[in-house]
Amino acid sequence: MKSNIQVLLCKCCTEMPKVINIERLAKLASESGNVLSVMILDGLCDGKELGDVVTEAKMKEIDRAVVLACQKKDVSPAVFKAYKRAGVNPYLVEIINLREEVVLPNASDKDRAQAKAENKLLAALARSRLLQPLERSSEEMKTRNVVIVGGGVAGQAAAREAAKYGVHTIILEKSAKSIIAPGVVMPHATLVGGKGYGGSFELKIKVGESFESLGAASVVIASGGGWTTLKGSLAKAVRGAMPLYEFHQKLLANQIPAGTVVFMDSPDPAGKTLRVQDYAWEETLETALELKKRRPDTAVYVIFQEMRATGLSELAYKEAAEIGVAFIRYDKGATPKVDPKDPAVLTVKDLSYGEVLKIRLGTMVFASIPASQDNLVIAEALRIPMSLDGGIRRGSIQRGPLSTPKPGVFVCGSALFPKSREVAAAEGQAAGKLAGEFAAQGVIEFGGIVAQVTPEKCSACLTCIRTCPYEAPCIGNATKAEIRVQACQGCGMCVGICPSKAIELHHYTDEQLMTESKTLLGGDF
Amino acid sequence: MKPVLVIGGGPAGVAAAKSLVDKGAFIVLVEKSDSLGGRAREWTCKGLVECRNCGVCYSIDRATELLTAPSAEVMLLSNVVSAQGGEEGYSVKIKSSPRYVTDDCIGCGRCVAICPVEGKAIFPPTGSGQPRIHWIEREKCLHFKKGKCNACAEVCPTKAIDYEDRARNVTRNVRAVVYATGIEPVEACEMNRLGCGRYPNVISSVDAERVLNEKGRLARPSDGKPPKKIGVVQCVGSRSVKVGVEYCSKFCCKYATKISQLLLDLDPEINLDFYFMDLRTLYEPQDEFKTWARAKKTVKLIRSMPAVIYEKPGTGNLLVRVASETDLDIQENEYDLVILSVGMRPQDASGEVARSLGISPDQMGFAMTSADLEKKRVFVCGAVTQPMDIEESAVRAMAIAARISTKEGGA
Amino acid sequence: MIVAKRKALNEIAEMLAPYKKVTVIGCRSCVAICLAGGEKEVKMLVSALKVKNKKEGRKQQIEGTVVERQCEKEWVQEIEDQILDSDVTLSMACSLGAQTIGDMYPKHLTFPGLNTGMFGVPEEQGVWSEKCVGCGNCIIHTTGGICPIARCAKSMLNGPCGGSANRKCEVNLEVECAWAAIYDRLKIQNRLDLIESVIQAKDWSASHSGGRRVFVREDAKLTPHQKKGKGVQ
Amino acid sequence: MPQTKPKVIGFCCERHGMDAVVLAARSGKQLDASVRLLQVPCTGRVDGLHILKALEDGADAVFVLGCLEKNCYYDTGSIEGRKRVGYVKQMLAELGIEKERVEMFNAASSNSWIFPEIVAKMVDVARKLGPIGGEKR
Amino acid sequence: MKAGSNLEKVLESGKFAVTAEIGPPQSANPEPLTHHAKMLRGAADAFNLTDNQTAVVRLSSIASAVIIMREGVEPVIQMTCRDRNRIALQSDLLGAAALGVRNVLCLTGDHQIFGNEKGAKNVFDFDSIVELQVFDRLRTEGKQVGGEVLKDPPKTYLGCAENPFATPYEFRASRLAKKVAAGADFCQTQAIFDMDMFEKWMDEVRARGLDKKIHILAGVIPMKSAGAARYMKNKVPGMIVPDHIVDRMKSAKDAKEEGIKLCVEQIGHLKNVKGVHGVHIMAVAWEEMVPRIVEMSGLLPRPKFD
Repeated sequence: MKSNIQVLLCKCCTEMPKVINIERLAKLASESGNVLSVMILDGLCDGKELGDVVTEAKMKEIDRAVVLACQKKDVSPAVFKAYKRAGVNPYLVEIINLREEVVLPNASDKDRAQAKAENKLLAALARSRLLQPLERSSEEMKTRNVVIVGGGVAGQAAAREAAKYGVHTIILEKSAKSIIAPGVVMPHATLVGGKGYGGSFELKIKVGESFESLGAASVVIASGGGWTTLKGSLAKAVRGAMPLYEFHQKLLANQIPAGTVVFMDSPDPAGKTLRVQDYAWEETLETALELKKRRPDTAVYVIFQEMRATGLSELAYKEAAEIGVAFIRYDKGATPKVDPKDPAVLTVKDLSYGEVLKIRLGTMVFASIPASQDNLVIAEALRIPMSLDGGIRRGSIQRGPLSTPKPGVFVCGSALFPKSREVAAAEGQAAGKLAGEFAAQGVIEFGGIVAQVTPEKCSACLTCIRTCPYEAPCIGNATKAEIRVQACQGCGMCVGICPSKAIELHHYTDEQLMTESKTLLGGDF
Repeated sequence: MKPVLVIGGGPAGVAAAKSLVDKGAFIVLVEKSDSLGGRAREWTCKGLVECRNCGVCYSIDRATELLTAPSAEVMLLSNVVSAQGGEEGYSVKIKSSPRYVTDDCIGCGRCVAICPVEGKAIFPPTGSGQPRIHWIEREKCLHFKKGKCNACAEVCPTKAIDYEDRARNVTRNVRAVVYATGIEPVEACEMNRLGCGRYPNVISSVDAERVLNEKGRLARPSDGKPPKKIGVVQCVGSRSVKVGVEYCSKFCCKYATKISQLLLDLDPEINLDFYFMDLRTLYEPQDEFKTWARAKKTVKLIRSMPAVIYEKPGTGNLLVRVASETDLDIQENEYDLVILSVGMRPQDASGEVARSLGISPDQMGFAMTSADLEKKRVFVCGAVTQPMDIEESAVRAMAIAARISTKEGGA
Repeated sequence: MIVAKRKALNEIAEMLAPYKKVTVIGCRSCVAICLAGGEKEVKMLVSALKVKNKKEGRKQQIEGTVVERQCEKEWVQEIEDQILDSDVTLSMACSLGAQTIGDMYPKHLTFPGLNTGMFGVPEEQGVWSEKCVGCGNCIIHTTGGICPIARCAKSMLNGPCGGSANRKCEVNLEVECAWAAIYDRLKIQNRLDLIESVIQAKDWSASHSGGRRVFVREDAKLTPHQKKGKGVQ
Repeated sequence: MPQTKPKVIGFCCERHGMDAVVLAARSGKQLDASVRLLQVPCTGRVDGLHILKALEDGADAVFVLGCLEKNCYYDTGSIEGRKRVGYVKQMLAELGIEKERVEMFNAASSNSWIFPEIVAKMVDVARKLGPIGGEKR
Repeated sequence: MKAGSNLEKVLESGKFAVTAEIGPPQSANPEPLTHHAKMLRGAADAFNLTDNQTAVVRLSSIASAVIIMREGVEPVIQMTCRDRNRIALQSDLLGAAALGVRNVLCLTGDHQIFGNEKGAKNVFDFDSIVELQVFDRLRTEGKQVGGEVLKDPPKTYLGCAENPFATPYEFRASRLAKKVAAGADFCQTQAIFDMDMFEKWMDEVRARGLDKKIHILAGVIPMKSAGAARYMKNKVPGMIVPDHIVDRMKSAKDAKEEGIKLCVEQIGHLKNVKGVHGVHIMAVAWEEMVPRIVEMSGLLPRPKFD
């Protein structure tokens, strides 16, 4: 195809000219090959002069452009709009951040700055000549379902929020507990498998004993913590030990047997990492207070490694101490033990005072919240990573606090890490918003800068499939790798690692990159 | 549709604003300081190779995005003077003080270098705050006091100094208000016995964050030497009835532990002692930091609060007197730098504007939020409601934005 | 598949030093999959050698190319000119590829760029382990599908030896004791009886010990009458 | 005498890598001009080949700048990047070429000092080691 | 009588046998062998001559055997499968028999990685059990592996080794059974420190009636120091040394004496384990202690036959 390049030089709000000689840049540009038009503008971002750019571009049959301005995010919207009008493919518009890369950091050394700018221009032109026009395409989402895994506090909040976006929410709740939430609530339902990508997931769910498949536009993981699971030496040794939330319910129902109550941070004090949370303490302390108020005469102990009464629950901590709840800190070195012969007596060394206490147990309550066992299944099903301590691992914070590495899959509440009801609710709400928005788009945008396989080069070695975080590559019918463009995020990880060089990333091909670097290194300054 | 007013440009504020803008709403963001980012501006990224999830970059990113969002009107160096209204919206008076520097500023900092005023009269934006435009403090500037100095104007490569800049009073009619004024550090100097303010080499965690954020290195204020033996003291001005605040500021442990890790990443030779009562690293397995510390030979965790810190005459070094963890005998440890992790207290939770919006503080001074307050389209958000870290503020802000962008929220 | 490993670059550079014109030939089969001699490796090797030459101011022309399967004449023929045009060929395939080229062009120098290792499987990305030595008569149906010849350091038929501690091999404490594995496998298969009885001395004649092996499928072989051009002897 | 005009090239991810560059610039940090920046979507795209080619094409030092590990926009990209750089370092070592010429760095968008430090470090390396073979510029 | 060796006579006559180990020198000098032979004569019924133990090159075991026989001491030659294929093994067996060596201990052999010829190409044509089986067929039917039949088959008393302390423990007794089936007459075990574990194994052995089919000689090692104990505990694969023994060696004033005492106690204990027909003393590089140990264990004088 023809390549008629237009070069725009932005004075960047009049900063640029004060450091470099724009006219010389312009001259250099106009002298280099394929450049049909060079324009100097006062400020691109405001978009005032873009009208002239368009007319010029139309007149000179411009099909690609190099824009020397400032940071892409700042100028791109205006520029792209303009070139759209001029009928130039957006992927043929190269925006160079001359301001932050050359002008500002080298303002003190004008000669080199000038040379560097010119070099940058030449590199950009060299690259521009090699660029190919790309198209983004879109596909209608097959469904408006937002599937929420787990009907706890977070899950319900998520459902309520997502529903506001006119999507169809479906809560998968493994238990039979009744849930008041918009959309469908499936009791005895768990997520067991799935494939697809953000916008059109094909989920495999287990309802009761039967398996069903369920389409989803986006997914919210709200599997919560492993509330009911009690694993560990103490849990085994002590009869009638119970997790906090169970105790709490019993307390409200006045079903607590008489006798000492011991709140223990973890059923497995010697265990590797303790997932006892600030939150767990919050609830523990409240419960302890409640208990002490209802039954002032009961001896209440709280045994812990770290008293993580964060934020305002510090006050509860103080109050509890004042009304006579006994706080005992132990440490990994000397974990509390029950005598196997007499499992009703707990021996613990109090580090704050150094003495060894023998406590006759009435009820033992565990504050710790292990990671939910379901996380593993869910992570497997959606092919997303897990954190080392068994939670769902969220993706980069750059994509927001509640997003997993996989677009369209969001996570909230204790599935990430044990959270208080309140925080869980807030997170659920936020996740619901994100998932709702995502599904409400109705279409999946994709294409543009994505990877592409050259089948005849591919050895079907599976390296790309193993490396890609998004499962974009797959082995196609031709038993060669193929890229599912809808899933491809355009990071180019597979491209960089392919042993047969069978994959290229549009817009960042080896040729394009290496030509650019060659020109960059050609300059002598 | 009428815009939403966001008061405060910190982590919560920008997060709320950004997610409202994404939802197609118009917003007016009023920030009293010189740039967006709030506390996060002065806080440093805690990772060198690996991310430590401090969330600082998150709020800076949102701020940057917000500045280029066409549907967002950002007013810096501005204050809400008054607000009248209720469910059907508010009419808000906003006063922006002049900046005396135009957007042409490229932040090269020559003006600061040249400014003759003791302690300077022209400043860069705080920390990594956005945008990167300098500003002049009229009260100090000789140009205004004596009317003759033009040093900065002369040296500015982009002629960005504008002495004619004027204060502006604007009124905006908004449909809802997001109140996210955030927190401020408890004045560490209250902790006099710990020598803060008295000895140059006792600095608050806030200072530590700021310096690290700007320079990437810590130096002893007294002589600029790199510290080799550092003491970090937790719970200064928090968790105490006598001085500072009674509650726990929640995220001090989080950032203090991460700073300690950063310091050792930057200079593995550093010896670091960490004084604390309880280790409350937020949303992290409670052993993580301990395990890390155990692995390092040069880090000591000491579960004990220093009684008093005083200077070793002539050296600038500090002696920390503390009861030893195990038995109660007193020992003295010497450091060449001590960092006090100061607690945080809510900011502007009470006062004129808050009151006119119907916001009232609880007994700890945090702004209380409630259903009927939200019915009146006032949404209190972020750390002003209770102690919380950046990520949590962001999440809650998103949740609130979600509420606002629905009918109940006036959308 | 065949698992190979690139020779140390200095060794390669030394081999090639005396020659003006070098062709590096990779292979798209096994060695590409085990990340040793695919197009990427070839290109990187060529580039690296150029940098080295640059450092030492040596004038040397290095080209890189890749064929589908270097162990088959037809594929190699496609780049015949390129091979013969150079002073030396560096084969980035397993030694089968290198020898194929060598046999096809006896006068031409062909050097190995890889050390051919083993018949291995990719345990996970970047990890390959030996599981077969090609002994020529397979017995793994009697050992729970685990080959003691390849996976036991002493190729024991009546293992495990006395050095098996914590189910690890005494020769390499990282590696699991093949016989411990066999025992476990047979146990879950309820076939422990298979190793209760003494296993007879193995007949190695089918292995390399029996001399260089040539397998022939008469029905697949082309008769002289069928052969074309070069093929006719 | 150390060369005055070293050639350093950096492959920079367009996320936090670039953000750090921009923030440094906007904070008024002055840098040595010798550094050429080349933008990639993610350091996971960087191929050892690119680094070697750059050295071939006359770079005295090459660095790769990406998001902090565990905070990569593409989740694991900067970890991949590190591995690629590591492999090239190993290749150079085998050939007896200073592996300090190639480095991997990570940055965060809120970090204004890291990029200037990287530039200083790499330019220093380039000055110290000079061009690969050939005369000092 | 299969071979009529002294060891065979002791064991078959139901007496409690004693064997010990002599390490051939790393040189061509026979002197150390004769020296040890003189010193140890009468202290045990037969002496094992190791075959390039731990893959360290030493004077060949067959040659060593002949040398000590000159001093009137009976050898047990060890033959590993590491360095010889079936041809060499069979021919060496014939040769040894021709030279009057009656006792052969069949071993798979330590891997060369542990020795001083790490680059060696190993053989492992057989493993110990196959070797036993082949030798057994050779001595009984005179038949080679290949099927060839010899006119004068060798007369040999066949031994094997077994390690009750190697994984998988469940399989160890079965493995002994295999060796019995392959034709082993006696078995010298790995050094025993963990008595409970050994007895567990013996229970299993007796349960299968193996103690009736094979003579088990329990192995012991006198330790010179706590260091040695720790080394065997941590470094030697398939050897189990309980902490209490390490501690005991550590706390001992005179470690050497303690080592001897310990060893004697162990022998005392082992004597009373049902199914144990003798002890095998591996005094590695400490041969001079053997007579003392045997005496202290009340096992002198050794029985004589003629």
